[in-house]
Amino acid sequence: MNVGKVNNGPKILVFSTEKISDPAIDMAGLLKLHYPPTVYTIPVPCSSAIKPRWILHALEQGFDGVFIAADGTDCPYGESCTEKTGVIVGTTQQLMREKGIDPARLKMAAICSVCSEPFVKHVKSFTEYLSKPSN
Amino acid sequence: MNKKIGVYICHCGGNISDYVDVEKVRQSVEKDEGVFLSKTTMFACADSNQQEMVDDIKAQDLDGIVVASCSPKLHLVTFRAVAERAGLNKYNYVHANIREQVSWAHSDNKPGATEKAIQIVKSAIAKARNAETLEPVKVESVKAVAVIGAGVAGMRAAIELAEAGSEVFLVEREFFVGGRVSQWDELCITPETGKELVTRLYDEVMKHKHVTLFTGAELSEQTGSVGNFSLKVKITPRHFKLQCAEGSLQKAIEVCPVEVPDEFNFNITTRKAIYHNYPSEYPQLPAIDMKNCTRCGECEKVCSSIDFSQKEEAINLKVGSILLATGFDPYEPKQGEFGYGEIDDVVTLPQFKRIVHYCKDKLTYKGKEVKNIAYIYCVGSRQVDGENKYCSRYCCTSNIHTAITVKKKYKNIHNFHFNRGIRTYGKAEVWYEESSRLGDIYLQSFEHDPPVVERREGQTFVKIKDLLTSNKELEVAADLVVLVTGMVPRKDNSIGSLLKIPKGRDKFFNEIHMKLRPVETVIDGVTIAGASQGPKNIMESMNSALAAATKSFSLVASGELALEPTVAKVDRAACTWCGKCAEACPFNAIDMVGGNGNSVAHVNSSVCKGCGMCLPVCPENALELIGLSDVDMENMIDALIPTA
Amino acid sequence: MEIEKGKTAKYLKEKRPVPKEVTEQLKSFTKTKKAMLEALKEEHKTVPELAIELNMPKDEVVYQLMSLMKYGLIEPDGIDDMDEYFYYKIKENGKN
Amino acid sequence: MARINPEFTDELKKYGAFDPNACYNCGNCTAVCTLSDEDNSFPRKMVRYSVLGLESEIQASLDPWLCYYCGECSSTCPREANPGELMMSLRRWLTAKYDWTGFSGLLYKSLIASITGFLLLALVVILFGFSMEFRMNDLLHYGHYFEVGAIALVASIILLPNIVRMWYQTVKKPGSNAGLKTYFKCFGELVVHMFTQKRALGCDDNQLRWFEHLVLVLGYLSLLFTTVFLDWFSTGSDFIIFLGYFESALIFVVTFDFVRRRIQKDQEVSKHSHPSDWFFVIWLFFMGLFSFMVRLFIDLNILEQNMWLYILQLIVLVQWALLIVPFGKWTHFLYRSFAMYFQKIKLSAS
Amino acid sequence: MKETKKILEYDALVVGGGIAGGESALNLANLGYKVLLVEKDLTIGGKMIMLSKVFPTLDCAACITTPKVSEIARHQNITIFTGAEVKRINKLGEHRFEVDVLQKPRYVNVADCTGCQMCEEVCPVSVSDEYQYGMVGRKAAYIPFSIASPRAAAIDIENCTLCGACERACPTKCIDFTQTEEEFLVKAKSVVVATGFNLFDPLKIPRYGYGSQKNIITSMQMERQLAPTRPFNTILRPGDGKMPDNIAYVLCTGSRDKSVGNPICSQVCCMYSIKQAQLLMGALPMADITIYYLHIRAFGKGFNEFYAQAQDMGVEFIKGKVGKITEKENGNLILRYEDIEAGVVKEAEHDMVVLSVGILPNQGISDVFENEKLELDPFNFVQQSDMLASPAKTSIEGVFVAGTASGPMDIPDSILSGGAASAETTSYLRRETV
Repeated sequence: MNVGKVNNGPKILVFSTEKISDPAIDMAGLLKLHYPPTVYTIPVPCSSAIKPRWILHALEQGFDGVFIAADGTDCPYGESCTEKTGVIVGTTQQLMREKGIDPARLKMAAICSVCSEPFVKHVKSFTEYLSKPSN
Repeated sequence: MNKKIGVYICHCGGNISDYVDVEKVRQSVEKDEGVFLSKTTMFACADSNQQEMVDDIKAQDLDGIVVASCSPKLHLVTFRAVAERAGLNKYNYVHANIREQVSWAHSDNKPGATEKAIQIVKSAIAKARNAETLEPVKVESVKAVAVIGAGVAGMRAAIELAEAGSEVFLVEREFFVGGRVSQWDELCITPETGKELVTRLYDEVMKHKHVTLFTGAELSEQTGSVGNFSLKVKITPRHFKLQCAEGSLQKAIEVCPVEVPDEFNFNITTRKAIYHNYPSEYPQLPAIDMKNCTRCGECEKVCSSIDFSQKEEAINLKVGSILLATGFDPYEPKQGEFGYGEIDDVVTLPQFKRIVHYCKDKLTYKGKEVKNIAYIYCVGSRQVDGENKYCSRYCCTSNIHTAITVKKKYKNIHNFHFNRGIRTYGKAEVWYEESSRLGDIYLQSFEHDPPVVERREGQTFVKIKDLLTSNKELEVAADLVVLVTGMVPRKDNSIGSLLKIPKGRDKFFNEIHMKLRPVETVIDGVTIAGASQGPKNIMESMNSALAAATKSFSLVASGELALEPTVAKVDRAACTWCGKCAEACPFNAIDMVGGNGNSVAHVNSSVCKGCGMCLPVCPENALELIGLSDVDMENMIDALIPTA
Repeated sequence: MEIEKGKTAKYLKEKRPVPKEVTEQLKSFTKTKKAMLEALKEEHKTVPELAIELNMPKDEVVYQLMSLMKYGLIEPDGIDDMDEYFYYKIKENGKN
Repeated sequence: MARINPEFTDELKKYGAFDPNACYNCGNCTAVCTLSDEDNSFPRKMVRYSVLGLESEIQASLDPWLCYYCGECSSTCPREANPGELMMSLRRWLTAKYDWTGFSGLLYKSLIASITGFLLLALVVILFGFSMEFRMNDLLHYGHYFEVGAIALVASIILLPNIVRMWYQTVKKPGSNAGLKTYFKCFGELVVHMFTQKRALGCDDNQLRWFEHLVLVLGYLSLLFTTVFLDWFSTGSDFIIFLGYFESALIFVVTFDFVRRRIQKDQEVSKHSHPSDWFFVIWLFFMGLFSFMVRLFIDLNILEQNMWLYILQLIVLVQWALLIVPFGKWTHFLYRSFAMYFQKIKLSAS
Repeated sequence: MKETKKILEYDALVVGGGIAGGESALNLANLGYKVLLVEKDLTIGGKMIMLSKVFPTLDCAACITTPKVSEIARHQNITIFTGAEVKRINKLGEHRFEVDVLQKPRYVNVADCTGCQMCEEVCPVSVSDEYQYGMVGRKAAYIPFSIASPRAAAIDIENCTLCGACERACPTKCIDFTQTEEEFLVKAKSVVVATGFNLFDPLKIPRYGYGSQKNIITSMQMERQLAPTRPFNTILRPGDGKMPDNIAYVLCTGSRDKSVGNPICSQVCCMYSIKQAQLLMGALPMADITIYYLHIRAFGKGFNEFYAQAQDMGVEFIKGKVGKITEKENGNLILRYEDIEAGVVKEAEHDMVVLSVGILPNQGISDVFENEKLELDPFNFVQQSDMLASPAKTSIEGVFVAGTASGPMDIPDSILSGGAASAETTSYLRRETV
């Protein structure tokens, strides 16, 4: 992998949501809860706005995993959010299988606005999973 | 078009530069496509640096700006304003978060953090390269505010809003106003009683013709958004036409066969299904509690004002902003917590205040005279094992004040305070001193070694290992044990969930930023006040109510609001109208236009909130969010991948 | 009365003579500054070393040294073996 | 398990305590006290025990006697709880507790009882003088016998049993198992402290006060010795006569200064005066003054014409010997020295 | 040759440009009222702009203050006088206040100053820098500090030798020694008092030895040492420049102490000390920090959790008030205290001591009110006349109080109180038009 770079762990792209999970990720920083620096975040308004093609693009361009930090029931845009995000994940994983990508490289979990610790736990265990030689 | 982008990397006075090599970041991005100038700065947000940016934009004719600093929640608006001052469209500004999500999150790994910062800045530059000039969406704002909760904070906010010139709907769930404060006698800062304060505020509220008060009213539905909320309020009837004459009301209460625990007195007494909490209560119209009424009809016979034909009503309100002042609940100790519910002599502080209210010359409880009172502090607060880690702020002062009152009101009272370090902050320290001088005894326990309440030989004892007496075991024979209970969020969080107000770690409503935006929530247009936000005393609640009123008013004052232009956009050429997007939209912002086989979707941009739920459902990929297009997203993702 | 821009100090000096303490203070600062820069000319030194050399109380050395550092004449140059005291030296390209 | 007694401070207030309840247990008083150390940290602990009413803990403690009341703790107390005065009151309270007769407590708590006691004794002396028809030689003679007798009686019937009681409360009962050898080994401590009060030197800025006290103690003890054993009023030795003049002069000069300070209240230590403090200094002053004058009158040979002076001297002496010495502040001097002794024993044994 | 007073008219006069006054001014200005903000210092931002980071979120104080400050500075409805004093306030009737404001000469034309610091460089004078609480010097021609607003030079005329070097060096010729005091007559419809607080002077407790024992500093001095615009560029003992590795905090210095005349709790010292301890642990990872306290007043939102966090980080908390501090030969300090938990008097050696000084009232403001009395409370803070229902009201109708002028409080409370004052002012101003 990227020679000459210090961060050699698996690269994870996190889709966070501007009002709910991104503040939680900010707070993880505030509380100095450390997690691997190979985790990158792109905030979107709502997790049910993520297009499968974005996820596929990220995986194809070199990300080892994609993590959707979903709003869960706290979503300010409506309670259908979790369900809709679930559908997106399902659809994308189907597409991944078709392309021969391990569907476990896409993960989703609900991260509430104070779920800093769960977030860190999720990305750490995801990193561990992606670091296994078989992946 | 080749953009000229300016990149500023902030040291944040060490917050970033201690863990990220900012100079290296600058060097790594200065050659990126479009980057015309790149600088590091001690405080990007300082006035002089802002001015420097403005000068740069003007002098160098920049058409894109990237600032890599703290979270956009803090300063996105600040730098957008900088862009605007320099004559640059504010949507050509892109914010990179390299503090909360880089320097702080990876303070254990400077090279790693530096590398991540480089990629994040590159990604932001990629976005800036493609950024479009956009205009905010203007919407009308209704010059009315709904204040939820008519406790002292809600009433005070309502008065302020009305005086400022807004229409106010004051919505109270209970049949009576005043909330918790009406339950207290003498308040601690001034000699005024809770009832007097409530009366004073109520009179003031009723003087304003622009305030409409609804009691027995509950918010049941909410649609719309800032500037234009539609609220549905369900109003439970009181089943009284008019105030009945004092005599016949008294009779009606007497004949009512139902007896239920009186929540106003924290269940130490009972009340009938016809009730008012105290004689001069506002509104001065009793109510029938239909949950417990057996409809026996006895009361109708003695009081003509009773009207069982009243029906539940639902009314619709249009407001520009919502102010929440829904208050708190006192902590309810668990069964057996310091003997609560198991030993008769154990009550909570709110119950104790009601007991004191009812005892005139002699303090008695359950028929027994009370002389030695043990107060156990931090019940439900600062829990070592439990969930409530926070300090409830008001209880030390409130309890000490109560103890002083009791000592002065009755003879031969001995107060014993079993505390964990008294927190009478500020001027409240004088109460602590006064109580000490009056002979109150303070005993302090270790964090992990709380006092123990036990009953033996017909007497209740409180035992403690006293930190102030070198850990000596001491014991008090108490006639009454008062659990100084803290504040917890309202059990019933229906309003919180209805409006989607996020909660903090303490489960109270959370503000956006404690210092920058202390009364606003992430839900635009909804402000919070009083103890719904966290434990506060009355004065602090008033301050927050007034501050929230100012904020809410500023949203409705001008009658117009500018909203983010980040809304969905339809590629008409690609759309084949299948209707899936309209189905997915939670705001009904999408409808069909055209016809005859040429139907396409259309987004009503003043209704669209820009959530993007419609995006992934489109089989033709004909929808995009303005400012977050496929190209934007792919550029950003590509830039996050290091290119060796 | 027209006063030329850039030469107004003289005007005020006539109206308001400079108190003696102020000029004395300036003299003493200039002297200390000179001595301190002289002491650091050859090699870097710590505060206790400077205090001995200049025969000055240590707290006075800290104050003056830090002032000179603020004015851009001096910079730190590593820390001693015990990790206790910084060495200070004359700043290269210092505005001296 | 100790039971709290919130009414104890009310009892203590009768002995002069001010506002120990105001204490919020910051420990400032203990930290500023130069006499306080790791083995005996006071006065905060005593304040705490007083507030809680833990009487047996207070009775078992020697701390109140280890304090020489410089007043630093009171003047720097953030709550103005006056720990220094509390220690003083505890000394009075302890004196009452040690005293098996119960008179100490009565006299401390009641000013009327004290005055009645003084008056009664004065009356007895006058009646006695009357019965002697105010014959000078007889009076001098019996006066001298009285002195010797009173010292012996007070010491053996009251002071000694009280010291034993103190020993029992503070050494024996708390469980010290010091052997006889320790008692002998530490005995020097008692003598040194009794005659020098050197511990008071540990108080801040207090050299003058300590010196005055030293002068007073030495002056008082030697005057006692001079009058009782050298029979000053009847001696012919010029040296002894001069010695007596000198000693009594010292006493009334120093005590005059003490009284002045208590009136002016310029120092923390002299701000609060209990009646027993007044009695103590005033009677000392009188003793010095009247002894001086009696001998002067003898030397001038005018005592016989001024018999009232000797009666006055005798009244003061009797009141002093029968009230102040066994039950009043004089005992502090004794208990303090023994406290130091017992303290040393306890430390050596542990 | 005295000029006639210039007359200015405003809806509201805000006295004091700290965060509370700033918040009030900003709210009023946003509602369209014309506001005059008078600040006696050379910069607005009050004490907060001088701080390092703020509890319990550890945001940097500057990051929160500076954008507010620049918003205030740029607002078209706000006029700011820095280096100016309110001399007299006279209430002529409802909505009619007459105020004398004295603008002291800065000897620099602020509009033309670019903040280039050339004058500072050439100025030969070095005097104690009050913005660094005396820990280093500054020039007589100086910019208060890098994030000051306005970021413009000023001449300290008391210490200036009038050598003229600054004038010659100034590229924009903005230095002007002909400036004189200027008096303004301000007609205002309402007044907001936001005069803030003073810090307790530890010289009043001689047994602590502050002043003579050089390695004892105040918490504000430590705040400066920790701030980004810090004087030493690292944490050092001012006594000899050594890096400290064992720092003690003495809480309740000048608070809750009747022997120094301040019986109340200052409300912020516990938390700022805990915050500084956390920051020091970051800056000096090997250092031991001990906090001597009476009661930890961690009462606000997130405070108790912040306190627990400090305990987890290894900050040592000892219950006991420090009685006296003595200096050793090597500059280390011996603290004598009673360890309350053990009930034993102890002595501990530390190489640096921080006195967590309390908040005292800034009393002067009541004297400028001429014909109506601005009442003070028993502790000499501005009396709130209706504490429960209208906390911003004072004894004078139309005069409101914001922030620490009415008592000790932390930053969130000051901001809320600033909001409350502006709300009350708005209602008062509307009453005139109705």
